[in-house]
Amino acid sequence: MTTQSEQQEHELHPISTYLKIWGMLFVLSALSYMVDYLSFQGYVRWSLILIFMVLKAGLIVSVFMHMQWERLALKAAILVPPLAIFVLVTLMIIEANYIFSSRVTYFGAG
Amino acid sequence: MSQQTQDIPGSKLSPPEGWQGFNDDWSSDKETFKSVSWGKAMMWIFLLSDTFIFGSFLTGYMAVRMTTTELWPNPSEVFALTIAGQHIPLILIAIMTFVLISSSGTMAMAVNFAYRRNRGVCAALMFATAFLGACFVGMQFFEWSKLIEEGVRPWANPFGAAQFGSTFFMITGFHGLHVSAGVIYLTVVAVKVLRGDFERSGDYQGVEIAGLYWHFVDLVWVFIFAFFYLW
Amino acid sequence: MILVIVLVLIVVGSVIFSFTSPWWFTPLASNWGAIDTTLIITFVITGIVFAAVVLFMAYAIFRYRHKEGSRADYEPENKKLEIWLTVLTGIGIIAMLAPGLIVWDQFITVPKEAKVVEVLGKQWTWAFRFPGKDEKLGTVDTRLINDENPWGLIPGDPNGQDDILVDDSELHLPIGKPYKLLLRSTDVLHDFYVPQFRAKMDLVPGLVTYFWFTPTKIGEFEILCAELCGVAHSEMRGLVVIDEEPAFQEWLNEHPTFAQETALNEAQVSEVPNQ
Amino acid sequence: MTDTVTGTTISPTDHVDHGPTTFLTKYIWSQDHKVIAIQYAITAISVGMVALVLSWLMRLQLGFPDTFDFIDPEGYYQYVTMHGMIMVIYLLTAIFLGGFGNYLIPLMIGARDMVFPYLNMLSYWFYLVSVLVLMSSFFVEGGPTGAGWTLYPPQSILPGTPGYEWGIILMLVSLVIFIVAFTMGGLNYVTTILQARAKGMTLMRMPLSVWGIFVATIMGLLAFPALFVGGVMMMFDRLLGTSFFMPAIIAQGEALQYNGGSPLLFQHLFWFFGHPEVYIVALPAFGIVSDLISIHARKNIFGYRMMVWAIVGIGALSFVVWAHHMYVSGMNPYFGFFFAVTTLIIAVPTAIKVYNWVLTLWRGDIHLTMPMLYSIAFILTFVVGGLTGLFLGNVVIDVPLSDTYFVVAHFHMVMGIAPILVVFGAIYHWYPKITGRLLNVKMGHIHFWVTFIGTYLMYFPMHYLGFVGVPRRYFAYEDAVFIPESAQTLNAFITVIALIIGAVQLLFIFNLIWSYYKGKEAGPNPWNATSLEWQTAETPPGHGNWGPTDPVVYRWAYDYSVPGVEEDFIPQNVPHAKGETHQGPDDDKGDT
Ligand code: HEA
Ligand code: HEA
Ligand code: CUA
Ligand SMILES: [Cu+2]
Repeated sequence: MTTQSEQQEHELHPISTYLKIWGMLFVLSALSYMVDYLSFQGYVRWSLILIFMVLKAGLIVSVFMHMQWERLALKAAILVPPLAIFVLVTLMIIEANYIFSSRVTYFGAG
Repeated sequence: MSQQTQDIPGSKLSPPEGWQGFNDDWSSDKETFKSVSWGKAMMWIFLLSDTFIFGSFLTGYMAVRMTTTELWPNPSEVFALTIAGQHIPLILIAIMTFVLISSSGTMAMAVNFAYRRNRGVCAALMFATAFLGACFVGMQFFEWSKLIEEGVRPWANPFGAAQFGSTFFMITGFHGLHVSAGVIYLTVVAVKVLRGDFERSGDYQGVEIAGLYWHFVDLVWVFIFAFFYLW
Repeated sequence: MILVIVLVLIVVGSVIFSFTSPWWFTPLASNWGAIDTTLIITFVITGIVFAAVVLFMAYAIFRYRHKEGSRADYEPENKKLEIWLTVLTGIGIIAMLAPGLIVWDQFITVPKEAKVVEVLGKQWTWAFRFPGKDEKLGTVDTRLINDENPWGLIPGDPNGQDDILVDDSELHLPIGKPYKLLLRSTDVLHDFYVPQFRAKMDLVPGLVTYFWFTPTKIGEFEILCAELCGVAHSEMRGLVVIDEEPAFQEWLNEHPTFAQETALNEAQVSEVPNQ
Repeated sequence: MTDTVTGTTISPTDHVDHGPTTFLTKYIWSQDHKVIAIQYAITAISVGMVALVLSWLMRLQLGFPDTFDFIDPEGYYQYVTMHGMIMVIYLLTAIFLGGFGNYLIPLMIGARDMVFPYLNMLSYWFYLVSVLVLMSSFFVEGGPTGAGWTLYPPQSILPGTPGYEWGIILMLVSLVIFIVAFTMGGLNYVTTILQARAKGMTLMRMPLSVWGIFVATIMGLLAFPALFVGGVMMMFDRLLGTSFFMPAIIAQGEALQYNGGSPLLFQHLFWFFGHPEVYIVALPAFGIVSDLISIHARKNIFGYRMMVWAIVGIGALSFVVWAHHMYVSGMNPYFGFFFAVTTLIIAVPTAIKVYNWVLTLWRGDIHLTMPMLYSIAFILTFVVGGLTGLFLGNVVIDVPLSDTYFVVAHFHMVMGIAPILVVFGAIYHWYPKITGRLLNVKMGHIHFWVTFIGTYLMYFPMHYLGFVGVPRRYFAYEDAVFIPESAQTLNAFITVIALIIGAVQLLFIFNLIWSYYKGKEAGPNPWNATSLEWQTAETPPGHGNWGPTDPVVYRWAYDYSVPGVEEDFIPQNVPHAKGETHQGPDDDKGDT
């Protein structure tokens, strides 16, 4: 079903590609650790965490998992459905804030 | 065969890329994901499903953390270690992160060597990956014991909101199970590589599929690290 | 053929049944007539669609049932027709949804002058709490609940001292005044439902939910629990009594405030000889 | 018929692979998708009969309260819960995906089997274990859980609810096993459809049955994780004392150790799974009924492309409507706007499907065979159920109707009977392919008319109980003053009908067995259908389905009554004749 030559075309990147990505992941991990070590707080902290997280995840998925070299058909099939989770997360953030404020108002907590 | 071929776009034999390719692939017969083996296609779909599992776990964690009115313990403090008199925040988790990332690196190269048909190096790299994975599980075991010793339980902990312990054990436990399963899986595949099983079938996608799983486990850790340990 | 007759009979029967049904809404006793109106709009639109689709289908079966030598048409698609039908459906949907959303906006927007009363559900009874003179309910904590303090009021909260406590599953409200019901549960989910008011809302432990309404009829109305809460779920009933204002005030004054209750409890405790 | 089969040279005796030979490997540890399908179906129907009996017990109590002493409130709630859960998950989901999915996917797309037969076999055995675990809960201390099929905490794990001791644990364990089984099967179905189609079989040439099952399976793979996670968290709450869903609680005077959790979180997770789930049992029915209508009206399905996009659209949209089950749950009230809009938008693609079914009948050549009768009954009941769904989806109308018998009537129309009718129709349709014999039509007619008219008489008036305000999940309500006496008469009437309908199901089962031995011989293609499963070399198809050569596909699955062609159908594996002018939607592609 799969011709070997097609495969080669995709898989034979020089080892240095991987070493480079590996290095970048190391640096990014170190940076995200630094966010905590240097005790950034508030929005700076959260945005830094998110930025480093997204970069790391992107590198792993696109290079290590070879998503970058896949055809668009597969990319779309795998990357579009998780949008449903974003809807869930967004609404759960709103919901959690609502419940929290109700608790603070009526339960004298917080 | 040579590396340069990858850069030549749109040669006669290869199907069109981009949206044109997208359309062609989805409206073609036989297979939708061109030159993707059954096993690899299935692994991708499984990982998509697994994404929803971890997505739900993390959403649940987020929701309980945001709704509870109790103080949420500061993970930076909880996971600090005192090494040689030095109090270092989150150091164990940082080391675990580096270990897991290294294992991803070795795994990626193992896949590469598999396609180069270099069985020895490939198997060695896979064993290294499995070993790093085992180290990760070992450190997790250490982390769990330490927290349990300090009185953290799924139902309560001395630092604050009870849900801290609950989500911690649940999420890292679930991820740990994935890592452990991965270690076994990788070992089995590595032995097959050594035995030359893939040589006979002429198809090394088995290594790549195992790699997909392993990178996914690493990927999940990236999210856990960001949302649970750093947030 | 039988099938065609049956389909037509089902449509005709369903329509007749809808007009003659002995089972219909209980007479309205709150301001939520708008809910009934939206429901009727939806009922009419969906009723027409139902009759149209089924009658069309019946006619098609009648007209194109298999006969010797008959042969079907070949028509893979008809863009124009499909677009028309989609647009029509869209209009039907909007006609139902728009009034629905407007009324929902009213339903969740509590008028400023609304008074509050707390509904407390527990397996399997109802209790109520009025805010007293300061018009403010005191804060609560489920963990403080015990026999002396069944509401779990926080003793130090001054707002709670004059709260009036009603512990007998019967709630009185004055006619014509908007009330915001704050719903709270100490154990499991319940649901405060009075069919004549058309409104209902779940009681959720660990959260205070609400809805509002204005009673418009004097009388007694049954409260049903409408969320499964264990074996006695169907027996978890209460009563809402809508009074004229004076009668309501009189009833309200019969009930003790939290401060009085605490004092009473303390008195009782000191009467009991030391162990 | 076989002379129209082209592109292949078939001699039934000449197999590539003779397949397993011993009884055990052939029928028990079988990896053949057709055998696994039958195993799934038989198990599902058996467990469905349990749920049916439970529904009689419920109806006996509701119709004749105080008459049957052996039904106490505990028992009643246990019956309701098990009835709902079994019907939705262990019967319908299993029979549509595990049963029809397994049987039809490889045959309809021209594959020799699922891509991973061994995993497929495991899927069935896990399913069987999950059923056994569920059944075992009838025999443990405290009995099965009585928390409602929605399993809402806190009550599901607290005293006061039957089965809080063991029943709920076994329920959760069983669900987790079911999810594992479903995942193994589902990965197989999706991968097979995507990667193992026959030459010439483009996605846009697949019969709609495959489309319905395909999208439903994807939805399952993405929705079951939420139930899995909710289940695991609830198990922790119950067994370890964590507080995911448990706030501070005083249960029957006793303070519990829980604190700070959120019951609404479970409801969101449950319905994030639960709403897609109701479409998981609806979409395969949509797909199958499209094929039945087209085949038995001898006409192409109207608007095939729209039908496909409607299925995909419904599937995608159903992930953003879940909280329409929670309008009165006390969630953030502003969610009402969002979810009412998304919910009613789903009505548009669904409406398109209804129109296209009816328009397929228009100018058709309608044979009122058993499958056709069931399909028409499906359209009617589905339209009623779908339209009542619009009441509930329109947020403010849901306020008085939620948790009343209106909801019960809605979902029995749309799920309790419409897809079940499709199951019946589909069994009549494919039974000849599975066994080589036709089902008896006389028995069929009795079964059909009683089931169809009976269920309509049962569920249509039930809506009006909901208008009165009769709440669901009530063990008894005679003493409620606002409910008129006559409601009790209606309930008794419903009960009697339910019992009659139930009895008639036995006739159907008898028919299944009787026809296996005595039914009329069917031949390879009794309905003159075009799709590939009817073009197999043998009936029933042998191991590997196609004999020595794979089928090749040249056209869509709906070339019925093509003008200028003698026969009123052209199978998918027949190449285009010279000068053939009429073309299906995807006829310019793929056939090289
Ligand atoms: C197969 C299962 C199935 C299907 C397909 C549906 C379809 C729909 N359902 Fe249903 N539903 C259930 C199964 C299903 N439901 C179950 C099991 C429950 C109860 C769970 C529980 O609490 O135990 C439930 C409960 C339920 C509720 C919650 C009620 C409550 O608890 O308070 C709501 C609310 O929005 C709802 C809405 C809808 C809507 C809008 C549709 C729509 O998809 C319907 C769309 C179809 C049509 C609209 C008909 C065809 C269209 C036309 C003929 C065109 C003409 C139309 C116009 C011009 C408007 N359903
Ligand atoms: C597919 C789903 C399905 C089906 C088929 C049914 C079928 C029936 N249901 Fe049920 N029901 C539910 C899903 C279903 N139900 C759910 C989800 C609930 C909610 C539970 C809860 O509240 O937690 C519920 C609740 C429910 C109640 C409400 C209880 C309450 O709230 O107190 C009642 C009351 O009358 C009832 C009655 C019946 C009856 C009389 C039948 C039938 O007897 C009608 C006649 C049946 C048929 C015509 C088909 C029978 C066929 C089979 C069972 C399988 C055999 C298959 C083959 C042979 C192929 N059901
Ligand atoms: Cu309280 Cu039901
Ligand atoms: Cu729904």
